[in-house]
Amino acid sequence: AAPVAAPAGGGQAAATEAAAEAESAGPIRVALLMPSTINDISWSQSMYVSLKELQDELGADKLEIAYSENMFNVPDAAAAIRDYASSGYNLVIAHGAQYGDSLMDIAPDFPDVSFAWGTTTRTGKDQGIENIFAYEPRGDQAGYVTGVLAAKLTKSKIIGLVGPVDAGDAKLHVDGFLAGVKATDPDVKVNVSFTGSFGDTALAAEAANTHIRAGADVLTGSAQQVVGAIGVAKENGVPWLGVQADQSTAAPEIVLASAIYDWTQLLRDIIAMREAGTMGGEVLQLTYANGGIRTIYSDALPAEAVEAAKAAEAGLADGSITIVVEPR
Amino acid sequence: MFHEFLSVATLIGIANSGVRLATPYLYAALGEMFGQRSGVLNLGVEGVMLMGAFAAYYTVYIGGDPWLGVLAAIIVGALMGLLMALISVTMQAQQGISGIGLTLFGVGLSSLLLKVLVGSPIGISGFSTWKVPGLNSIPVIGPIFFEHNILVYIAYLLVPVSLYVLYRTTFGLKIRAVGQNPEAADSLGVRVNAVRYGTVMLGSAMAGIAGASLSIGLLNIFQENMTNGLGFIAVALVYFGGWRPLGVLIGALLFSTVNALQLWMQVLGVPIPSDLAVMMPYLLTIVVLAVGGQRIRQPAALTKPYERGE
Amino acid sequence: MNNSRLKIASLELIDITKRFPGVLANDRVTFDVKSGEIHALLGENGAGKSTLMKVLYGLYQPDGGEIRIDGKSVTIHSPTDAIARGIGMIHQHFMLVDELTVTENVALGLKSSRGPVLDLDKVEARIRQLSQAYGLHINPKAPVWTLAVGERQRVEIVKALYRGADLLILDEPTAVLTPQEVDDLFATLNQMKRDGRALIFISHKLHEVVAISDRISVLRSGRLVDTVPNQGVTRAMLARMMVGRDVLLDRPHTALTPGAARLVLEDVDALGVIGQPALRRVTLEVHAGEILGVAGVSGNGQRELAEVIAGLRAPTGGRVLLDGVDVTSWTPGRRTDAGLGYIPEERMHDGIVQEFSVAENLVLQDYDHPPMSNGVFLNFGAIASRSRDLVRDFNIRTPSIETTTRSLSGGNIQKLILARELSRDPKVLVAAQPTRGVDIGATEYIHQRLLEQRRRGTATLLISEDLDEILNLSDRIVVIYEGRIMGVIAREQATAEQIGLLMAGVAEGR
Amino acid sequence: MQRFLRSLRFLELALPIAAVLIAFAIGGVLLALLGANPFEAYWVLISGAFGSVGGLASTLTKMTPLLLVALGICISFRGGVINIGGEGQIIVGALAATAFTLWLRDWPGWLLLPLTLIVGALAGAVWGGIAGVLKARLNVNEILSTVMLNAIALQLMNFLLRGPMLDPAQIAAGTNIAQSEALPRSVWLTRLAPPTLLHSGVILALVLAVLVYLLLWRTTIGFRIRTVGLNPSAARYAGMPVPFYVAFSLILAGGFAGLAGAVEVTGVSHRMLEGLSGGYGFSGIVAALFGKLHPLGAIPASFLFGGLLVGANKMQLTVQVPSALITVINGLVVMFVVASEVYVRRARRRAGREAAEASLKRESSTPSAEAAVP
Ligand SMILES: Nc1ncnc2c1ncn2[C@@H]1O[C@H](COP(=O)(O)OP(=O)(O)OP(=O)(O)O)[C@@H](O)[C@H]1O
Ligand SMILES: Nc1ncnc2c1ncn2[C@@H]1O[C@H](COP(=O)(O)OP(=O)(O)OP(=O)(O)O)[C@@H](O)[C@H]1O
Ligand SMILES: [Mg+2]
Ligand SMILES: [Mg+2]
Repeated sequence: AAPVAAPAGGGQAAATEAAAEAESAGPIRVALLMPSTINDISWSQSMYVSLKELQDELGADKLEIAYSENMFNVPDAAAAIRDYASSGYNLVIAHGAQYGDSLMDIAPDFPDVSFAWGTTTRTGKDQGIENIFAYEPRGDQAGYVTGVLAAKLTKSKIIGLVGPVDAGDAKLHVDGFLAGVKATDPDVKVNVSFTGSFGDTALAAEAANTHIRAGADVLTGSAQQVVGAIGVAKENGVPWLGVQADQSTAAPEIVLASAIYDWTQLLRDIIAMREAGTMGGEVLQLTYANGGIRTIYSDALPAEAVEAAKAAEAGLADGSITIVVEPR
Repeated sequence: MFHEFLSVATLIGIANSGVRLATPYLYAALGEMFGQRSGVLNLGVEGVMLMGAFAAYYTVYIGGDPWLGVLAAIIVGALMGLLMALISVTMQAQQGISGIGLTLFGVGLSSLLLKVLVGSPIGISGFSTWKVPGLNSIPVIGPIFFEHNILVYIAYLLVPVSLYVLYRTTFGLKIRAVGQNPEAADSLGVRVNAVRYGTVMLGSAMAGIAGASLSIGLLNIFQENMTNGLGFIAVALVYFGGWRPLGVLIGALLFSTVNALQLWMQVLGVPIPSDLAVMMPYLLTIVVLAVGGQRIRQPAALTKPYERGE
Repeated sequence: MNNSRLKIASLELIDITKRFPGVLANDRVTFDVKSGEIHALLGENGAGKSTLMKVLYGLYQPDGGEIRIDGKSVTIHSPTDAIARGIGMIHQHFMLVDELTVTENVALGLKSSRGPVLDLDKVEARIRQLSQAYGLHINPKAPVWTLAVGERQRVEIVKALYRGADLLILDEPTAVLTPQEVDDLFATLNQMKRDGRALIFISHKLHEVVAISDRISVLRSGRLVDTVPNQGVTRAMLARMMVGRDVLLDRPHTALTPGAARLVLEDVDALGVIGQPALRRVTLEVHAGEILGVAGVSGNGQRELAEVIAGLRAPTGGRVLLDGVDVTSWTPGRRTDAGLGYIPEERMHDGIVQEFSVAENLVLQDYDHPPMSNGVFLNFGAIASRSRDLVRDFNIRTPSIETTTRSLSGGNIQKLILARELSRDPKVLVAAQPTRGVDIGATEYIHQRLLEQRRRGTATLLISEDLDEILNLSDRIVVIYEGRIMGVIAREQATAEQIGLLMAGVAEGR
Repeated sequence: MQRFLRSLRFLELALPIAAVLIAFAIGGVLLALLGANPFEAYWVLISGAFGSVGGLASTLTKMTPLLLVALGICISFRGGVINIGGEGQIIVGALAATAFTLWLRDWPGWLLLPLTLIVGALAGAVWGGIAGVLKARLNVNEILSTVMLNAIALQLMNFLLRGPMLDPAQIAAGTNIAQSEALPRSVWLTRLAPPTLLHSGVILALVLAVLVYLLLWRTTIGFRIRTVGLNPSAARYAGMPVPFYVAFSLILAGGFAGLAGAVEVTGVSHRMLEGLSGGYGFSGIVAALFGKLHPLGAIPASFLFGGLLVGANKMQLTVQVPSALITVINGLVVMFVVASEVYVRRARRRAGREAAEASLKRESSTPSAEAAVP
């Protein structure tokens, strides 16, 4: 990636100066836009929590955070991105796949601001855009490890999965999960259901109920709706395996593991690259290899299951395991 | 796959799910029915449910007994109803829009409170399943009807109670009169607006319990906007049920059983895109009403504020 | 309180004044009524009768004056208060809840002997008692919407009696009744009078006032003209007191030679609102320049008859012909275009759009014809000039043609409808209850216009429960009973007795 | 007289403003409790929405779908039907417009763009028409059917955007973001003030507002719609085909919402996305009612309401308050503004009555009007 020299152009001069000033004098200012809320205990929360951790680590005088929640309407998000960029923020994180096209429009207008966008591998470099970092959590890896764990835990050989919609990150997670289960024990059956939205907690709860009645003795799922499913799992004493954020707050006794997204290293990398003059154009991933995905295991788990899962983690990290997605 | 689908266990499972899923609809729609029978359309059910859900959740979260949580939901629901009545009955605001306002208010406030008072959602221990001793061992019937949490049973008890209140008490008579011909009721000394305050607050209190039945009954947690449109469905079910308790019961059961059915279809791998499966209950509700060709007339004074001497 | 049973021996309204924004509805009115007396209150539309009674019933608070019961000054805060003091009121528009049963309507607002739980069985028993004592013939279990108008009124009376009304106000109770029903009502009222109750009776029909009352008070423009005993008063005298000028009460009927049959019904069958057979093999002809009167007790198929002709109700059998053309399957709009005019019975409900301006209502039938529109765009100039003409020609009292119709009085709304329909110079006119609830000045005017239309060759079907109106205006009279035409009588041979018998279903008039 | 009318008009303006201020005051208390400076927050809200070219452009951009939906709502409410199906109609309109454009992508823009907008409107009209026909023919309550149709449209979108209409680029990249392929540039609505998103759709909406006004008050069709809405039985007596106009009102309402969807696609997002309906189906009702169900009133109403939404986002961004607080304030504004209307209504009625009585008095005191019968 070629370091971007600040263009000495007329229109952008003011912004450039402002940015330069902010850079030299003040803290790095990061803005975050997300489709749900900072307490959704999944996608948005994971990023927010990581940012906060980083802030604790660096100090509030070094890292300033601003955020906009519930930006499910893309044009609204675009307006907010533009606002953040033009009001002196150095890094604007568009934490949702749907924001990409707006970002491609906006980024060229603010060459001194870095943008980050996920889930994607597109940085826009092919179109000459140099200031977008693309990031992608390998949800399939998180799913895979949870799948291994689930296959080890189930006695009935039936696992229930409560998904929001069969697309995007959620789909990636499901695919990885199925692969993990298959690789561990081909006899285990995974029943998959979707509620059709990210927020239908009641339906997610009933889906969990249905899975349990259909014989599942281990449950998993994704999106903010899963709080409903976790409630039911708890009620029935069925173990739950979480993804994205640490879901044990919802029910510590049955959330036996969470494959969490830890964005801190990724954020550190982006900030470092920026300081080194790389404004964007890089693709970053959350993987087990780089510590971006971590699984938190509960003490209640049988040692053998944890071992198998950790082996899977290692295998994914060193590349000895590749995830084979089979058509469903 | 289909033989599996048609097994007795599955059918019992579907029925059991349907019975439980109908719970919040029953509370909310029966409550809304009272308001509408007296002439007030409260489109704010969604917001009231969320506030009730949060009140119950938070009460239990800070260590209260679940029953205390229900009480909190009732009080908060009734207060939301008071607000609605103030605006729609006393200030005679257009009811469709004031309800949308109330929904926004409830959605926002409950989410704000969660963020400020709790942070990210933390699980609680609400009501747990209580298998009715004796009854739950009846084959088929037992597993369908008698393996739920207590709020589910109460929801069904409210159907006969609503019938009784509506048709056998002086309050019920006033409700029916006020919703059909408020002038006539007024001329006999029935305080029209007082009755409407009563029904709207009663209805909202029930919407509050509907929320509680989710947060401390079914889910044991609160999440922003967790009702996800359920309140609007409840309003629709009042129309579906023709403003009658039994009609509402049938509507709620139909809707939630089909919902349960589609969940089972997905779980058992019936090859149908999940999005289309999720669509089923909504489609069916319309189809049933269209085919059933309803001739029921709505309460004559519905959505019409009352002012003496007009 | 000296009488143990009756709470009211005498009631006085002294110098009552009631102001509405811009109107002095009651201007120092003094009025009294005693136990065992029927006191009639007369006055044109808007004279202030209803207002005075609403003050008495606690619906309005007077701006001045006082109310005395048995000599003691009282304040009546609300209807509940009035009811507690033994005052009952039967409103100009019935105050009944259609969807409830008779018993429920009566029980509404009463304390139950079982606290919060209804005691309908007790209420029902008492209703039976009362209806026996006063000859009211009421089925307590019937839902009100199934009842005919006369029955509904009896329910109103039971409601008042049940609440122990010692003073009963009846605001235009006969406006909607048939002669027989009026007779029955009067029997009941006389019975109540004998029991020692006080009654206030409001009517626009002078002969009724003369027939039933002991004393008569006349209001004009909010002021009391006079109170006179009912001895030696004539209708002409009363009319003069009311209007302030002489009024033509009976219109001489000039014979005309009717022309060709313009409206023909052949063996028409039709179902009613609840699917009951409402018209059975109805056959009739109305000729150009003829008024055919349809007499009958309300609820015997008049409404359905009018609707079948207007095209609002599909007949299940038979044919309707307009000028010889079979129009049975035509839409209402097409029939109107072909020259049908229609004055509906429920004027507020069916005849106008209350929120519309006078002008808009005046063109409700013709808005899509030139010059009011070119088929797409409305021509406001043409609409306004036509509306102004009609307001002038038909003497509609309105501040402007832009006024919302809701704020006009009933009589003027009726004139508006009349203007709309007659200005189209219809070949066939169906006029259902054209003067119900309208005062004598306006009634006179409406009759005059109908007769003028007859001279111009319109075939008019006049449906009315007012027998005087039918006898006054019709060239021929048919009587409808349970959906059947009971007989056709030429005007010259018609007598009230004979028609009354036919209306009761006794078929021997033919 | 003159002065009184003027004061009534003043009341009509002042009351909603007072209502908004009260709502803001309560919101201000909440803001203060959350540790924000309410005055700063509201300043940001107002200046964010109206205080700069960019803000104004955002407000106008938001106003466009609001106004379009509101126009449909004006028609349907005037026709006596309550359309709460705007969300679904927007989605269906946007989906259809997208599919249509992608299908005929090689056609020239001058032809394709208008056709795309029409297709969007037609699809919305069909979606509204389902509810309309169900009501007109089978007496199915429209509140019920439109609520259900919203949910169905949402799932239909989920299905299409994740399956048949999924962007091939997404499939190729394996990311499967639920969005359609980008529309060809030939159908993008002209941007009026780059770099803002403001596009020529706003002009279309304004023109349509005038047309809807003409439709409702200047044409025979509008006359029929209003008659049917106010008194169906009088409409029947006057020979109007009532069921047709009931259905037609919903068809038109759906058409406008569908058009709003198509305009969002061609003007703003340039592809079909999730969350595109943005709650406009409901906000549009609010805007229409703020505008007194008058198409021309809907213009300032949707402008102000759009500004409120834009400003609120700015406020979230600048003052860093949770978005939920903004929802609360919006709810309060909606409730208080409708509640305040009662006073305007009462004052207007009093004024009207007084005018009527006064002129009646004048008239009846002249001898000519008195002579009823010669
Ligand atoms: N609620 C009201 N507000 C304002 N003005 C009113 C009201 N009620 C009646 N009026 C006015 O008071 C006057 C008297 O009306 P009222 O209804 O008492 O007449 P009425 O004698 O009963 O007439 P009718 O024979 O038509 O029943 C009328 O001019 C009327 O316009
Ligand atoms: N709420 C009201 N406010 C103001 N004026 C009223 C009100 N209600 C009735 N009026 C006025 O009272 C008068 C009589 O109205 P009412 O409803 O009694 O008509 P009506 O008795 O059917 O008329 P008519 O006797 O002419 O047929 C009308 O002039 C009307 O404008
Ligand atoms: Mg009167
Ligand atoms: Mg009258």
